Amino acid sequence: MNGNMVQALNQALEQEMLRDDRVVILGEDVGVDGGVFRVTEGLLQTFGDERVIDTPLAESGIIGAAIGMAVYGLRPIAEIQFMGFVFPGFNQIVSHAARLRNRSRGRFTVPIVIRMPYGAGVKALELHSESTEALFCHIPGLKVVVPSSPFDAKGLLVASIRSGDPVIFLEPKKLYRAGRQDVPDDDYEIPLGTAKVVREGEGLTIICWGAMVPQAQEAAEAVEEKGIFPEIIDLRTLSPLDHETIIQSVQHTGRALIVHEAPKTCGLGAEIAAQINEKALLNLEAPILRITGQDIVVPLPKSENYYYPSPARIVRGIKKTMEF
Amino acid sequence: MNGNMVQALNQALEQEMLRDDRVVILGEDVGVDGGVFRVTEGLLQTFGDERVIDTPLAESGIIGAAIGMAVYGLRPIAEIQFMGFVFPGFNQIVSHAARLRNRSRGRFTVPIVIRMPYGAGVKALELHSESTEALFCHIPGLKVVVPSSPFDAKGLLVASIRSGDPVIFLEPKKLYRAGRQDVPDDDYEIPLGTAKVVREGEGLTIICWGAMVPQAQEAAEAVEEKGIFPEIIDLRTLSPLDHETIIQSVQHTGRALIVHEAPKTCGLGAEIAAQINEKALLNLEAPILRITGQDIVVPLPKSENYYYPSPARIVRGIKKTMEF
Amino acid sequence: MLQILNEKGDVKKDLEPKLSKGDLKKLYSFMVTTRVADTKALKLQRQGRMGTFAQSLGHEACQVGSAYALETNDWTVPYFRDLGTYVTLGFPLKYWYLYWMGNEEGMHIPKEFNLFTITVPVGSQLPQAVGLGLAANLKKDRIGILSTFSDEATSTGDFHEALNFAGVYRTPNVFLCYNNQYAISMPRSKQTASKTIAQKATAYGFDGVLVDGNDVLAMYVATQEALNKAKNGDGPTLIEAYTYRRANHTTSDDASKYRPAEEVEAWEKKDPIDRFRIYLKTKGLWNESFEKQVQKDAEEQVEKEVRDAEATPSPPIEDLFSHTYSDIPQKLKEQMDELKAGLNEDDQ
Amino acid sequence: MLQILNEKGDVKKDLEPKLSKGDLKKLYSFMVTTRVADTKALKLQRQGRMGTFAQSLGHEACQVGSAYALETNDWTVPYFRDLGTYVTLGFPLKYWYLYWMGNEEGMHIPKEFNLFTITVPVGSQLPQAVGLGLAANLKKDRIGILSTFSDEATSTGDFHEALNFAGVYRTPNVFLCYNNQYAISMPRSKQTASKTIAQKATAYGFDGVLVDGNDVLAMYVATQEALNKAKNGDGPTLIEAYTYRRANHTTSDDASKYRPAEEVEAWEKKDPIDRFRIYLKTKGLWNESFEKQVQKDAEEQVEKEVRDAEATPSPPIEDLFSHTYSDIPQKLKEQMDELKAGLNEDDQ
Ligand SMILES: Cc1ncc(C[n+]2csc(CCOP(=O)(O)OP(=O)(O)O)c2C)c(N)n1
Ligand SMILES: Cc1ncc(C[n+]2csc(CCOP(=O)(O)OP(=O)(O)O)c2C)c(N)n1
Ligand SMILES: [Mg+2]
Ligand SMILES: [Mg+2]
Repeated sequence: MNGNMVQALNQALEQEMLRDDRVVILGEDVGVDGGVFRVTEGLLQTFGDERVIDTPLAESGIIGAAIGMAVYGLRPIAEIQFMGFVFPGFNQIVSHAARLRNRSRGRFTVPIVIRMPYGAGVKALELHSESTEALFCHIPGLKVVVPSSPFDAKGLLVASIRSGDPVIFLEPKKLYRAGRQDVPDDDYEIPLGTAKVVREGEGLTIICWGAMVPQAQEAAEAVEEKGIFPEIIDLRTLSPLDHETIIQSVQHTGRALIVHEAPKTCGLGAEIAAQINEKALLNLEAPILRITGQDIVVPLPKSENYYYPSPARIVRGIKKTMEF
Repeated sequence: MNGNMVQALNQALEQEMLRDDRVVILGEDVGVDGGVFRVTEGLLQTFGDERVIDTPLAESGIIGAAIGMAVYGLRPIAEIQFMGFVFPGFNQIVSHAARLRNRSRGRFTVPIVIRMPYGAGVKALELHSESTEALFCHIPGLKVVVPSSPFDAKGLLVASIRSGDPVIFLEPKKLYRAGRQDVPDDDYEIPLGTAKVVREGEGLTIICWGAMVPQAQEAAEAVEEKGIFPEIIDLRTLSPLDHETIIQSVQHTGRALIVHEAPKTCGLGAEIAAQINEKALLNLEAPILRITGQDIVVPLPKSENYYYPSPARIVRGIKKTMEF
Repeated sequence: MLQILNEKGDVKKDLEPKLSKGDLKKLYSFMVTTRVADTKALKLQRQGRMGTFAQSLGHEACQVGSAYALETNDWTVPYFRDLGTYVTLGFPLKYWYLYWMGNEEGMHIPKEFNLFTITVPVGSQLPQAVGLGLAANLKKDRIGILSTFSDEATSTGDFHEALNFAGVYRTPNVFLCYNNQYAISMPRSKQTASKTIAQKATAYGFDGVLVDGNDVLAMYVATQEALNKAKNGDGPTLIEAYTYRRANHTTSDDASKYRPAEEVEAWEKKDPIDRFRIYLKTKGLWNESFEKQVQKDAEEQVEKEVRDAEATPSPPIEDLFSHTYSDIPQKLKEQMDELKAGLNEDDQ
Repeated sequence: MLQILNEKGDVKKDLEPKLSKGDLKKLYSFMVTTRVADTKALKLQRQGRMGTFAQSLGHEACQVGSAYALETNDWTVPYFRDLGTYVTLGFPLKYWYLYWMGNEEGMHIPKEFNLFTITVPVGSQLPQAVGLGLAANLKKDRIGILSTFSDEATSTGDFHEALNFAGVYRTPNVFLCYNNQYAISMPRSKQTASKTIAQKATAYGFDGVLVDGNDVLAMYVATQEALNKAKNGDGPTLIEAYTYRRANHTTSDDASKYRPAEEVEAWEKKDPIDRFRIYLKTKGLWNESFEKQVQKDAEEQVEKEVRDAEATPSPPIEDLFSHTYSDIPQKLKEQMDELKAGLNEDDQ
């Protein structure tokens, strides 16, 4: 198939549901409506309303029910309509999904996927632009995954569904329909926990994920004329982090720039910077910079671009790092 | 008064309620029972049940109600019985308390204090030992405060109550009755956002807060015989951070060690390390180490000490940093 | 179900509220203004001059009738589909347009209005509304607090925690549910097995009343009774306003995917404005020239508010940083300075 | 309120369940064992051999009677005060003691038991119980799911979201509330203005029943009916078991601070075991030697379980790291190795 990220995700869901009848979907408007972004389009018709469950608006109920279904042996995929609405269900994730395996010494596992569109850049209403991945990365027991292309979206979602652990699967809604790509109709997985060098380079490593990947790529192209050729790592899995790929790259390039759209303080960028400092201090030729959203609420659409890390801001970060 | 932290907090509450009749308290068992840790003891008797409100078990209801009361002009203090139980109310904190000022362009403010006992080391049940301060530090609009002594507890709580912002006030339950101190009966504030050098030293800065402060002090004493004299910073306010004190100290000592009991990944230690790297890279003579809880759930009492950063573990961290 | 005006505009004499001619005409004009402002917003949205928003079409009676029962000191805690409430309160619609245009200036709420912000996470405003009630009780202020929401909010935990608190502390809250039969694509019948939403009040030890939400008189009467009860210290009320969301969920939605056109048409016949027009006519309060005047006034008001909104620039960058805390912490100053310096650089 | 045995042990003949002599004796012995195990735990706690825990004193009938109605394939989702449920299920009490001793080995739940873990955040197990029900429906498994909780859980948002889902999907859930009149210091009357907890079911479109929670026969009958209804596809039930928490909330609590001794004494007179003993005696199923045997068996069983628990070492360090994920990620391996190396160093 040649398709966009929504289509790639939809294909992943359909194929996994065909392959494994333990896979079920639940969430608000996922059935008749096919999801507000149409990621679950057509699945109700194919699999019926016991496997594609339209639920009342109740994020704690949805995630809690998914946990129970998983304990009973199913592989539920819960859709949260926007990442900003996951918090009413946060307790179920943090206190239960992440802990039941440990709490039962392995007897009960929670192989659920919690899918949510995340991120800004699409001129949405308040609480429709959040990017709070760092909160989930701090919780032991969760895996956190973010694709940046249709190909990765399918492979990562398949791997997430088959994983034995609760996976927070973040979909960059800015990239949902941003471009088409060849996506194999065959079954394939992209192993969780493996980052990808999406651009080889020298002198600087840019670490990013999701919707920031194309922004970083644009910035990297822009600085070529200045003779700067950054390496770019797309993390793909945010938890557990692929330390090795990050550290190796920075040991090679000597400089690191982290780009994320979440607020700066205690964002995942901090963890990455801390690890680079710990493991590659002697390689560093400049401080590790973070180009991120500011420590404010994502502004309403007309002011959103002040918040959103633009290629221009990334370029400034690159220059600052190179000129240190 | 010469008293422990519980008594200091109780005095702060009583005095602020006497001084300002907008101050009200609400939470589970805060009235008749005086709170499960007795921090609100006697206040119901003094101030009546409209100002000291026993609530049903409903953390979202409690925090949401506190927000509404604040909007109406009161200064509510909500008690969450243990930090592990704040998550059902997380949405009210993240989506509302932290945002209402901005959402209303300053018309509505949320001067609430959300008090919660936090932390391990007291052999408690599951979810009674959490230390998830980093989650709150990532949210713009919140202030996060942690005392480590009776004196600071009173001064910081008074400042928090008088602050115009929502404050997450974390009480290290391990220190609740750990020692007595002279606490002035007079009114005093410790300004939010100011860290304190609790031990001057050379060659290494240890950054910590709450119940880790005495652990770090013990470790620092233990390494004196080896000729190592660490400086210790007690952050006291975790958000916004007192960068200046941290950076100045590390510029002076050249090495940094961060100690916290939360899990390592994406803990506040990561943010501190990232900032030191950014602002004092050239001063660093060794990688910044983090001695923290592991990335697991706090174990049940009998295995808890494997998790909890002990003076011995901190000593090992100090040695490793000094020997780099 | 409390109904005073039926679909044909017939009135139940014994239940008819004692409203002056002026009041009745105002109710009508507020409903018309709501529809005009809503229609205008849809047009602006289609032209790319406004962002996604939630239309109020069909909710005019339940919004206007309830808000008309509010007194100056009462509080209103609205939800995201409440245009008629703003119109009735006399709130400057400029801000309403600005908000949905994505301009941060639209977040202003002038001090004169005891009106809460729009709450995006469904249901989460309800505990806050109860907090207002607790505070009013403590201060011995004799006020009522009207909070609105739609059917789906009743599925949230916050609805439950809020109403339970309200029952326990007998706060002066009126919980008004616009049961408009849908939550995006989810029909009311699948949201809860409860026969009515009103009956959910049983769980909290206070009254629930079912009201025809397309009957502006019934909405006015029921809300006023509930507010009076609240002010008399007799505790909260849950009102279920039975109505229908005739538009798409928002301008990003396509309702034809999940419901039949006939259903929508059937509800068009129950139009709240048509019904009230017949009533006014019967009472000799309506004629063509009155209608024209009302329409003209509404259009002029709306055009002016839209013009004002479109003439309002987005706030300066400082504004994005100055409402996060009571002060601007050092790190935010640095971030703001960095942003400004960067923009200057880009400009050069 | 459904009552079959009154406080004096008199039986309502028409409601009496058809239980064999063996069943009746078992019910009695489970209640006695529960009390013996509970008393033993309190003693261990006072001696510092066990940590804080929540006593079940007074809950023997509602725990044992309900659990006795379970069939092998049914599921149980307990809460933190449910010793009688474990006893009745035949769960090895060794694990129960280990858990409250703070030994991680106590977190094991042997595969034979369709028994959920203890959930510490009040109410949050209920959506999970509904998830079990949804899964059972999907798999067409004819089972019931019994989930227990106490009165205060009904104040939580999760209670509401769970019961609403259960009503909508008609899951085979039985929601059993031990209304023991207190939530730590908060009396039931101040937790909700609802007259009964049973009536809260109205909000979810299914039945609520009020049962004497100190009457083991009524508890058995009501639970069995509800489970049968669930298995027949007739949807969920909310059971309110009216009882009393006679002990402190936990061993860290001092209930004398917030409730009068007379209240506790009044409820001692309604003791569920005493009541059932009279019934058995009337039926000729009880005499002194039977009593002695039951007590002796209970004590022996409990002593053995406690001995086994105390002989169980805490798990090795690896165990703390190996149940966080399906695999052990690199960072956890490093953290574990660091911990082990450090401990070795300390030992030297
Ligand atoms: C907590 C939360 N989850 C999901 C959403 C997304 N969402 C917005 S409106 C809506 C449906 C609301 O239906 P209802 O409450 O009946 O309001 P109506 O649209 O009918 O006015 C949903 C699911 C949200 N805003 N908040
Ligand atoms: C979400 C949450 N908040 C607070 C607590 C602390 N807490 C433990 S038990 C309890 C009271 C529970 O009362 P109830 O549900 O009636 O149970 P009972 O003790 O009567 O068995 C409280 C407040 C908790 N466990 N979970
Ligand atoms: Mg609706
Ligand atoms: Mg109770």
